[in-house]
Amino acid sequence: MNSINRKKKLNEVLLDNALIIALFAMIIGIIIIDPAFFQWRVVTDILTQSAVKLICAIGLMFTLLLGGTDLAGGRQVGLAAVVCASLAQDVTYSNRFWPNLPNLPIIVPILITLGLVACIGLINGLMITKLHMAPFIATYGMASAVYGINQLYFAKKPNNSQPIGGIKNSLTVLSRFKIGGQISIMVVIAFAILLFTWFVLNKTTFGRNIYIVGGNAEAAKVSGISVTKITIACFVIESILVGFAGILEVARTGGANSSYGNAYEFDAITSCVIGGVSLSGGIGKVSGALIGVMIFTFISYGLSFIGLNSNWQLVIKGVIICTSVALDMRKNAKK
Amino acid sequence: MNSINRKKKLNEVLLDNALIIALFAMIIGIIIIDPAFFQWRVVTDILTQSAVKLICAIGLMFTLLLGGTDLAGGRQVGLAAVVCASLAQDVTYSNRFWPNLPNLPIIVPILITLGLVACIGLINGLMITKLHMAPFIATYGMASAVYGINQLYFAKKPNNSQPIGGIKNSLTVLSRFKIGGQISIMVVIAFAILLFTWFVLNKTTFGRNIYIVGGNAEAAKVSGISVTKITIACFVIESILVGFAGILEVARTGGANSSYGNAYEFDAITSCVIGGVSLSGGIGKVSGALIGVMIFTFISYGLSFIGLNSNWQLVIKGVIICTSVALDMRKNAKK
Amino acid sequence: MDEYRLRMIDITKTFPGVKALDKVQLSVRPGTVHALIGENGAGKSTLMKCLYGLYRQDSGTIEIDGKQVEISSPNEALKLGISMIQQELAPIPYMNIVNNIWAGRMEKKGIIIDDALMLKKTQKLLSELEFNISPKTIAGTLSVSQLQAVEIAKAVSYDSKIIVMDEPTSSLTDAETEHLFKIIKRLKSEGRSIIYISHKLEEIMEIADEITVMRDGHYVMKSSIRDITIDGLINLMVGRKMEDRFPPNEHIVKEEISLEVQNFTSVNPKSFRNINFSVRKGEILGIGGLVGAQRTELVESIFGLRPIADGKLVKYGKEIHNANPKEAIKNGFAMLTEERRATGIIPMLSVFDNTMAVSYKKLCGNKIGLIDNKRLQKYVDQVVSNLNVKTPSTKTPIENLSGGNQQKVLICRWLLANSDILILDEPTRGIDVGAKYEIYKIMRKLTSEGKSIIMVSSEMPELIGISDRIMVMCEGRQTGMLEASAATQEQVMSFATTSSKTSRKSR
Amino acid sequence: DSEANMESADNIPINATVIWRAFDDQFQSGFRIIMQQQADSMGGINLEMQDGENSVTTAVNKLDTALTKGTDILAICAPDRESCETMAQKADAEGVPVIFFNMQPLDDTMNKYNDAYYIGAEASQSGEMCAQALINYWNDNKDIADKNGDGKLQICILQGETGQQDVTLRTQAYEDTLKKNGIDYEILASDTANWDQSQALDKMNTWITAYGIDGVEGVLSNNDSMAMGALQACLNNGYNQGDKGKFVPIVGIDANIDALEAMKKGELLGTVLNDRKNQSIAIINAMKAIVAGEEITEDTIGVECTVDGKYVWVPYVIVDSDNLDDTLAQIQSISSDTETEAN
Ligand SMILES: Nc1ncnc2c1ncn2[C@@H]1O[C@H](COP(=O)(O)OP(=O)(O)OP(=O)(O)O)[C@@H](O)[C@H]1O
Ligand SMILES: Nc1ncnc2c1ncn2[C@@H]1O[C@H](COP(=O)(O)OP(=O)(O)OP(=O)(O)O)[C@@H](O)[C@H]1O
Ligand SMILES: OC[C@H]1O[C@@H](O)[C@H](O)[C@@H](O)[C@H]1O
Ligand SMILES: [Mg+2]
Ligand SMILES: [Mg+2]
Repeated sequence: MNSINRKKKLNEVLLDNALIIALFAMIIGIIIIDPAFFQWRVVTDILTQSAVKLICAIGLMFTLLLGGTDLAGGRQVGLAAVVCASLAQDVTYSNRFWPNLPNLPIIVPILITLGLVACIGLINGLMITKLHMAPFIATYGMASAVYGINQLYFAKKPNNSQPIGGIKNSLTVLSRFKIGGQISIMVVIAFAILLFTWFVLNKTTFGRNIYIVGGNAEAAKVSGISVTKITIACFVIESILVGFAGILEVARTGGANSSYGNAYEFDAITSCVIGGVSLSGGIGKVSGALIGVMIFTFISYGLSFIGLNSNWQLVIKGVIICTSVALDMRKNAKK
Repeated sequence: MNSINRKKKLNEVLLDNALIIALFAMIIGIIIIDPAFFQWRVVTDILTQSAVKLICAIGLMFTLLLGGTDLAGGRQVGLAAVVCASLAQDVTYSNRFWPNLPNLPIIVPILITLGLVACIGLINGLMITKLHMAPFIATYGMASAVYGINQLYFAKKPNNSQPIGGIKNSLTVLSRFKIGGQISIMVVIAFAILLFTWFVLNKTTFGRNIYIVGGNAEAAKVSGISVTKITIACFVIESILVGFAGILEVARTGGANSSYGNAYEFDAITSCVIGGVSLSGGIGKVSGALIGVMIFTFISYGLSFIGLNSNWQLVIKGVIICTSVALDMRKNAKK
Repeated sequence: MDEYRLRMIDITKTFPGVKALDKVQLSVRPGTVHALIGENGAGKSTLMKCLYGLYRQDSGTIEIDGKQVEISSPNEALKLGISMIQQELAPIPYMNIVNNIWAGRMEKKGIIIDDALMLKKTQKLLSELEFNISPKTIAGTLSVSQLQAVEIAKAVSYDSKIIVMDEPTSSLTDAETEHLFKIIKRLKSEGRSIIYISHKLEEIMEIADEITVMRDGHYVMKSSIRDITIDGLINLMVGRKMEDRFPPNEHIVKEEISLEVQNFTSVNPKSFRNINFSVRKGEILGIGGLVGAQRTELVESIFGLRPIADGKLVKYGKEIHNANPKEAIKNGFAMLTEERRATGIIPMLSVFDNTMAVSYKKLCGNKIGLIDNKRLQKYVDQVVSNLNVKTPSTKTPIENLSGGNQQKVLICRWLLANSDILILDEPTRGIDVGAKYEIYKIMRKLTSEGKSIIMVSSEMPELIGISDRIMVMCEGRQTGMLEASAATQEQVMSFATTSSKTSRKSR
Repeated sequence: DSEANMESADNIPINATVIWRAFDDQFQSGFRIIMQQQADSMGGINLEMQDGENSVTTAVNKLDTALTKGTDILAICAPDRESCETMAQKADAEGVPVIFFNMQPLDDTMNKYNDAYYIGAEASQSGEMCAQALINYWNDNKDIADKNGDGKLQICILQGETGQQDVTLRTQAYEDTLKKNGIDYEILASDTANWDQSQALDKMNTWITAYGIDGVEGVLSNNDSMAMGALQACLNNGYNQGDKGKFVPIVGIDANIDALEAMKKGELLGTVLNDRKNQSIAIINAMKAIVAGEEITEDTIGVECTVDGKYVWVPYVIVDSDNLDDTLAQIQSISSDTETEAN
């Protein structure tokens, strides 16, 4: 009996950590193919490239914990990027979106942008709570609308759908300035948000209530928790986070166009699920979102690093998603 | 009391049929804007343009009824299109995908294609039943993999990612031949599939079991229904249907490239939901799928007809999705 | 031919953290009712799930008519002639009763489903059982009690040689239980074996031929019912003596009226109307009645879960409005709902979270709602041990607890809320005698602290044994109010059935 | 002012339908808006813009719709060149002439239908020019261009969405041109960034880490958005900020405004102008001519081009130091036009 248990344990341990093991195997593999991969800069690269994705994933997590989702997440990134960029151009830049716009302190465009996406989140929340719509479909409709609006704004004269450039230094500095010449400020911001979210979810009543509502809305209601308030709050927070991600995209790329953020929600959702967040709500840790995002960035980074063609990356990505989630399910199944 | 009831009834009737009413309002509106809209050919156009979408919607419905979904649906349309096209070129055509391929009877490529997608459906089904993966994520992973594979195949020498053309007459005839010079064969096929599905879902044990499994998998299992078998069957059927849709796309456009079918699953899912199919499974009629698809095609056709900018179309589409679904929820709420 | 229809030998089943079954034995003769009893968490359901192919035992063998069998799915169990009523009822919500009953074995003409035939058979079945529910009713709208009736009908309709009933009467009233027993006797006479799980020991004594007792996943003993008494049963189960089923009632009811319910009328015309009653400080008011008496509707409306067309609540002399549960809780109400699964537990969350659900804000001890787990752990540990909930730890997901223990956790939840008017809808449903006694003690303790309790119960002994007064309802109307001390089961029944005949016809 | 023009045109304006590969694409929608402006200011024509949504099926649907509704002439930028066959056929069946633009059909399609025309550039030309710009830099700056001094030109290629026509042809043209010019080159990495700026940024950054920034001696990008992404990566590494020695030559395609600005700052090596304004004018004039039954010549077209039968070539223009300011002015004029119009 005992010996059996021990045997079980060994390969269970292996399986439970299969993801990590696979990851290390890949790292070794890549280093063998190209020793240059073995350098500190690779780490900082991966961190930097994860920052924005991480913020999106955390955002989406707020909706997933409720058993919801936001298919408009990516399009909100795009809208935020275009709106923010259009308001944060250098006054000296030759072809400005708003030619007569005075020189605004950078905080203004940021706040306007966040306010705008917050409204979108509010509408999503209302559709889901007051009109009892399935989040999947409500936010899909929203995605279409948001994108349309973004296109119309982007096509506004005199911009005529030309990419927006000439972004203020006060914004782009976020991506260029590196702490100790190493860690980009964006990484710091992302991790700050991560820690804060961890705190909210685990150390505040609001956070616990999110899990309770996600776990069983009916029971939550009977327990005197306002499902409506919690849901709306989560969708607003999520929108603000993805909106902020959009702003960082502008800082990062020094420009914006209406196709920014396309399908970001899917990578975000997938990262969360890979990290053990349940799509049916009530289950999930921020650490999970982090791991998920890291794995993703690592894969696409690593494979580009050794110059593997993106089509293969797609295939591998698919395989990794499926296997890792399957492994994760296994754990739950055991319980 | 009674009078109140009667009042209620009136506006309830209005609300319950709001969709239809709105639809008619739009038709009238469009005809006023452009009387040319009032002609028989518009009807046949809309039917023809619905055919492929309808087949996809019916396919997705099989997964939705289980409370599942297939985010790889669109990519399977694309893969089917490319594979079928690559095997159904005229031998005389100048740049063939398989230069030395003998002249195959059209049924061969069709069967090969359907067989291929059936396997994809099988894998989806296995992931969901045997590995207990959430359909959303399992099929999303699959979508990535399928697309990657499609790209790799499409990039194969000598094709080098060139769009595939020179499709055999025996295939393209499907779209060109019109019954009574009016109704395209594709419409007939689509409606045949519709009727057959109606029969399966309403008159056969298999169909009934789909609703049971979708309504409560636990109860189904306890009642001795093999949830695994039903689920796998549904995903295979769905894949075959979307695969077939891909083949019809080739017939219709006389060619194929790897971006075919992109995001078709979303239009399909949305059509179903608008038609009253529940995303949580167990609820939905084929008639619903039909109505949903019709509304969709009508809107995009009608709005293009009056030359409305497609960015506005996006916005309107979003609004329609949300309002119509909201109205539908209202009904369920009453029940 | 073997003397046993079924033998389960040395069945062992472990779940992470729990050894649910340890070398358990069970032998059932043909044509007998075999009771399986034990405390909550003893392993009864788990054992039956192994038999029905829902779980795979780690070791041990199952024999039917002397032949060893492997059962890896309910489908195979059914093929082997085993059917089962689940403890946790799970209907197919959007489908009518007909489909719920014939799921998995539809009648067909050729390949086409024969709905007409199934409808006929269902009507026959239901009338045999004297359940008057329309077969066309959508399962999702049924009451727990009605559901249980359907489940029974279903289990019976398989003509199987072994029928497992896991707490079939947990939400049936005595009348319905009587119908069920008639059926069971018939099935017996047809030579079928029934495995009967229940915490209602009177029932066991009445219907069972043999019993097997389990404790903490172990087989304790098997005996013929003739050689045993209720008290014997009790201390076999709990492993100690229990003098009394109910703690003594010190009659500490105060004069002061805590809650007045005036002219309560549901918006749903088929439901309750013109309900008037009051509860005193320190009083336990029982509400009795048959299924569909609308007791649940009534109490859920008082708690603000359902809209009312008319009526008002007066608490300690001042009118209050329970617009929604949040308000109700603010106004000092607590509500243990009837449907544990649907509106009670939060399955994947820990016992800790499930216990704190109502009280996080209240107990965290600061305005912003910052949580200090150590601080809260004290409260949780206290209630959890008071009701001695069987759980590996308070971090265990509640879904891994046995039915009864889940119920206890929910009671813990409301104990922490520390409200002064508690509404308990079937509080001891599926709870073992030992635990019941603890819950009764707690109810008494609460009333002695001056709190008032409104208890909906379908268990006559409980209703009479623990209440101070009993209000009886019938089809939405208030038909009687009795002093419990003087009340008899007959009285309660007669009020509960007043005019039910006439109205039956009118349906 | 379009009203005015219409009156001045003594015959009622013609109705033309323009089907675009995708509204949801900066280059395309920019093009669309420019064409609309030209139509408004030239007058005599009503354009109905339809969106192909990057899908052959949708494009065909839109074509059907247009034919049902009735239109005098079609201008089509197809999602891929094969689909031109089907569309030409449908138009031909209804006797509606069709001008393809920005997406060149196969020759046999063009030959098969006598009312089919093509206006635009040789698709691969943009790729050739793009490569040419890099080659020129390579030859003119031998001293600094070959950073690792191995006499080989190490390049990275950023591709658009795999499978799209422009991607395949442009990427192919890069290599052909490098070979044709006898350049000894090595492709370090060639991958898609889906026309997307931030994807390009990440890819480029990865390659910089992988091969060292001085290991990358040139970047060829299928469009300007991605070129700008690549540029951002170099800027983040303290390159392309003026110091000739710390410069990664990056060339894009489209002559987007932000790319031209970057060129002006000396950050971006070059880009290729796909002359949307002149193409628009050419297309509009051609449509009028065809409907009026006039034959197409250099002067009916009215912009610098070469007409040969059913083909009107409005070539790509390589943007370099010589014509940068003019190009910038031209592109800016697109906006200022509308400024005046707006007011
Ligand atoms: N799915 C599961 N995962 C983990 N532990 C479980 C699971 N199901 C049951 N258990 C544990 O197994 C033990 C037996 O549970 P079981 O439901 O069989 O008890 P029971 O005798 O039916 O109790 P009750 O009378 O309350 O229904 C309990 O300790 C329970 O916590
Ligand atoms: N028509 C209905 N639609 C939805 N739910 C219903 C309906 N009728 C009853 N229910 C549910 O059934 C449960 C009990 O109903 P009801 O009050 O009629 O029975 P009861 O008198 O409480 O009997 P019991 O206490 O045994 O359930 C309630 O929780 C209620 O939600
Ligand atoms: O399809 C999208 C692409 O279309 C090309 O014509 C253009 O040059 C690219 O910049 C990109 O917009
Ligand atoms: Mg049990
Ligand atoms: Mg009840």
